[in-house]
Amino acid sequence: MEHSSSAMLEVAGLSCSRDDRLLFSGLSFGLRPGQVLLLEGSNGSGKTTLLRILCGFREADGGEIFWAGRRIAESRYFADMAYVGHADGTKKELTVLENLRFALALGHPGQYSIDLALQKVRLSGYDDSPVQSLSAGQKRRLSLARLLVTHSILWILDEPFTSLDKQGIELIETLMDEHAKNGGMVILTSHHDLTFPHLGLQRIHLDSCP
Amino acid sequence: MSFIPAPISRFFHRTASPPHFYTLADKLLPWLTVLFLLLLIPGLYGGLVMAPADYQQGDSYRIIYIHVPAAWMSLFIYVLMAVMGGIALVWRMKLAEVMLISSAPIGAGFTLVALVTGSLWGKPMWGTWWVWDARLTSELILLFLYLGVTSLYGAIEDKRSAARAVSILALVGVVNIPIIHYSVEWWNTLHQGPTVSKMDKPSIHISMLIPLLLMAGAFKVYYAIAVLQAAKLELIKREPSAQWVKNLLEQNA
Amino acid sequence: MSLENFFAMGGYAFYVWTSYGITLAVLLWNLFAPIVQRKQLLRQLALKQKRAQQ
Amino acid sequence: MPLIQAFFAIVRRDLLLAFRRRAEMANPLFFFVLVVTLFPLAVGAQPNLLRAMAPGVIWVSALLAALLSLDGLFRSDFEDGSLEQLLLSPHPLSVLVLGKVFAHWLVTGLPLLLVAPLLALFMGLPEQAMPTLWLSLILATPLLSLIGAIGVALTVGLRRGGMILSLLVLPLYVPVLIFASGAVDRAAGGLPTGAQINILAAMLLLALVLTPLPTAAALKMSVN
Repeated sequence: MEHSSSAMLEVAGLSCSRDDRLLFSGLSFGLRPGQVLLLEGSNGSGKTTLLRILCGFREADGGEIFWAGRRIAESRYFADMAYVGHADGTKKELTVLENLRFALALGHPGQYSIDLALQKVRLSGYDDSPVQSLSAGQKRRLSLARLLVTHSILWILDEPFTSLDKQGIELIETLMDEHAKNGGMVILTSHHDLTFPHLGLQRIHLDSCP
Repeated sequence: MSFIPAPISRFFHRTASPPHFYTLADKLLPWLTVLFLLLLIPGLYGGLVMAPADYQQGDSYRIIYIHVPAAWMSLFIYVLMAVMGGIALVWRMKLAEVMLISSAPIGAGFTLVALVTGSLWGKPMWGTWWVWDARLTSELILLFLYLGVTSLYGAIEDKRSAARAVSILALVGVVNIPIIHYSVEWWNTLHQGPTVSKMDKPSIHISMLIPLLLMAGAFKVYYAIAVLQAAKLELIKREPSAQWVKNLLEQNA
Repeated sequence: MSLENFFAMGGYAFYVWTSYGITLAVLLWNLFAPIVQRKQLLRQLALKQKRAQQ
Repeated sequence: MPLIQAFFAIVRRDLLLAFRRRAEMANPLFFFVLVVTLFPLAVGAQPNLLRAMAPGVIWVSALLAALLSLDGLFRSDFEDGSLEQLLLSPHPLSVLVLGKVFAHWLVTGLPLLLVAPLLALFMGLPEQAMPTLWLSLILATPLLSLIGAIGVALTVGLRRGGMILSLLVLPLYVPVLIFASGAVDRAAGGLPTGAQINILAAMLLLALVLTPLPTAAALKMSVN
């Protein structure tokens, strides 16, 4: 099914309920290359649920999601997106390098080499450390390095700032900014407000949805 | 949905909407009950009174009129559950999920009946309550398959996920049933027990066959009645705060 | 055929009638359990609704 | 071929993980030996009785050992979020799942072959049945992993999925048990076992093609 719009990611009339409670309905938005979307809302407002629907883990009760004009199931969507959730998605018994190599084997190569990506997230020199020896913040940065080594246009980040210090938060914001400037897109949830003056930052407040 | 003509798919979607289905079930139930009695009463009379006693087994063979239809139903319902599981997975039809999970206890009930009556029939014939006869063994494994379905559905909290899980399980089970059946048959001929199964295909007289078929029909209609009742409950459980449930409450009040 | 003969089932009364009895019990249970549960559920929901309106 | 690369990346990663957690790896093996040891203690050590029971006892124990090891198949991936990443991979999930099952079999199924002669010795299984026992283990243990994977995928999201897992999986194991122990039994009696071995091989091929699909669907349901 073709769907014409200038937006790369187009969400139309999405609704979802959980345990017979309506989380949101008629939710529509579009995201163009270079845009960052911040989802706000209190706990239980359905932020994480929305992200999981966007990842295809959960099915919406109604509505459609389009990627480049096609339904996501019929598009290159899953080759073009990457997700970092509450769980890091890394193996604690494996080293930093082994984890990134595995991520690379599962996806398509992205714009950075593993070395370069580790430099970017300030984990150079940790190549051969097992992930279980890293601090919580370092683990988080490692899962971000995964975004850099694999090809991904759309980043979906669930609470990326948890367990990060001030420099860590700055680092993520810089990475997001760079990604957006290169024509990428970011959707994230966060309790903090973003400090970085992003180009084209959109906000959606989920509590305001009926 | 694309390969189904639009009017038919529209018809299905309307019929499958919970309030519509609920009222439809209410309309159907009296007719089904009448049909059930019309099949059951002559079936029981023919089976218990009219049909002559078997020359070998005497009157004990009369258990056949519930044992065999129950065994048929136990398989029939499982296959039906797998079909509904397939529909639920492919077309995401909530009604199919509801019918699938409503069928499971009824199917398990029939399986239990087939096992218990088989055992009660076997005691005078074999002199023991249980024999590892091919049919009883298959039926026992079928009971485990049913129990797997109901306990998996009960264990998963999110009922939409649970329905999805149970649909997958029913499909896997139905592929396995013929394999299980065949393997048990083979195993049974290998370890030939001390008795010859007398339950297998008695050359049946017409006066015995007619009540058997009537009872089989009655059990099928019973299933329809019971599954509609269970589905009505499940529909309300699924969406207790939906508008149609509120309307229903007002009607009752 | 007398009624007594009918109930005796040629000496197999226990097996035949137990079979029919258990079948009846299982089928009735599967039929009426959902009906009773539904009535209970509707009563609960009605109560809840009344409380919400007050 | 990126798909084949991804398949072998999974196998490699899971083997590496198994190697780093090697303490856990041996548990199903000990369990297998232990269960078989219990039988002579329970029924008495008459050689004739044990010999008659040997194929059944060895195969039931293998089944239980396989069941015990299944829990680890997707559990850690589910807990640390790796499973989510697998689902998001552009490659078909069923192929990735097949890679995981293959690695799991290499780690838990294959070692059973090593201890099988020891157990045959314990139970007094005739030597002539040994090749058939090995062959049945080679064909049937991957079947146990493939079928079991469906059950694990369905229950991995549950906090106490263990009991339900056995309820789901054991009935599906019945044909495997019948043909595998039947083959060993016939071999012990000096009878030909071609039919049983062929059926096991056919079931294995069928399972290789068919089981990854429901497993993948069930994993998607579990991640939800």
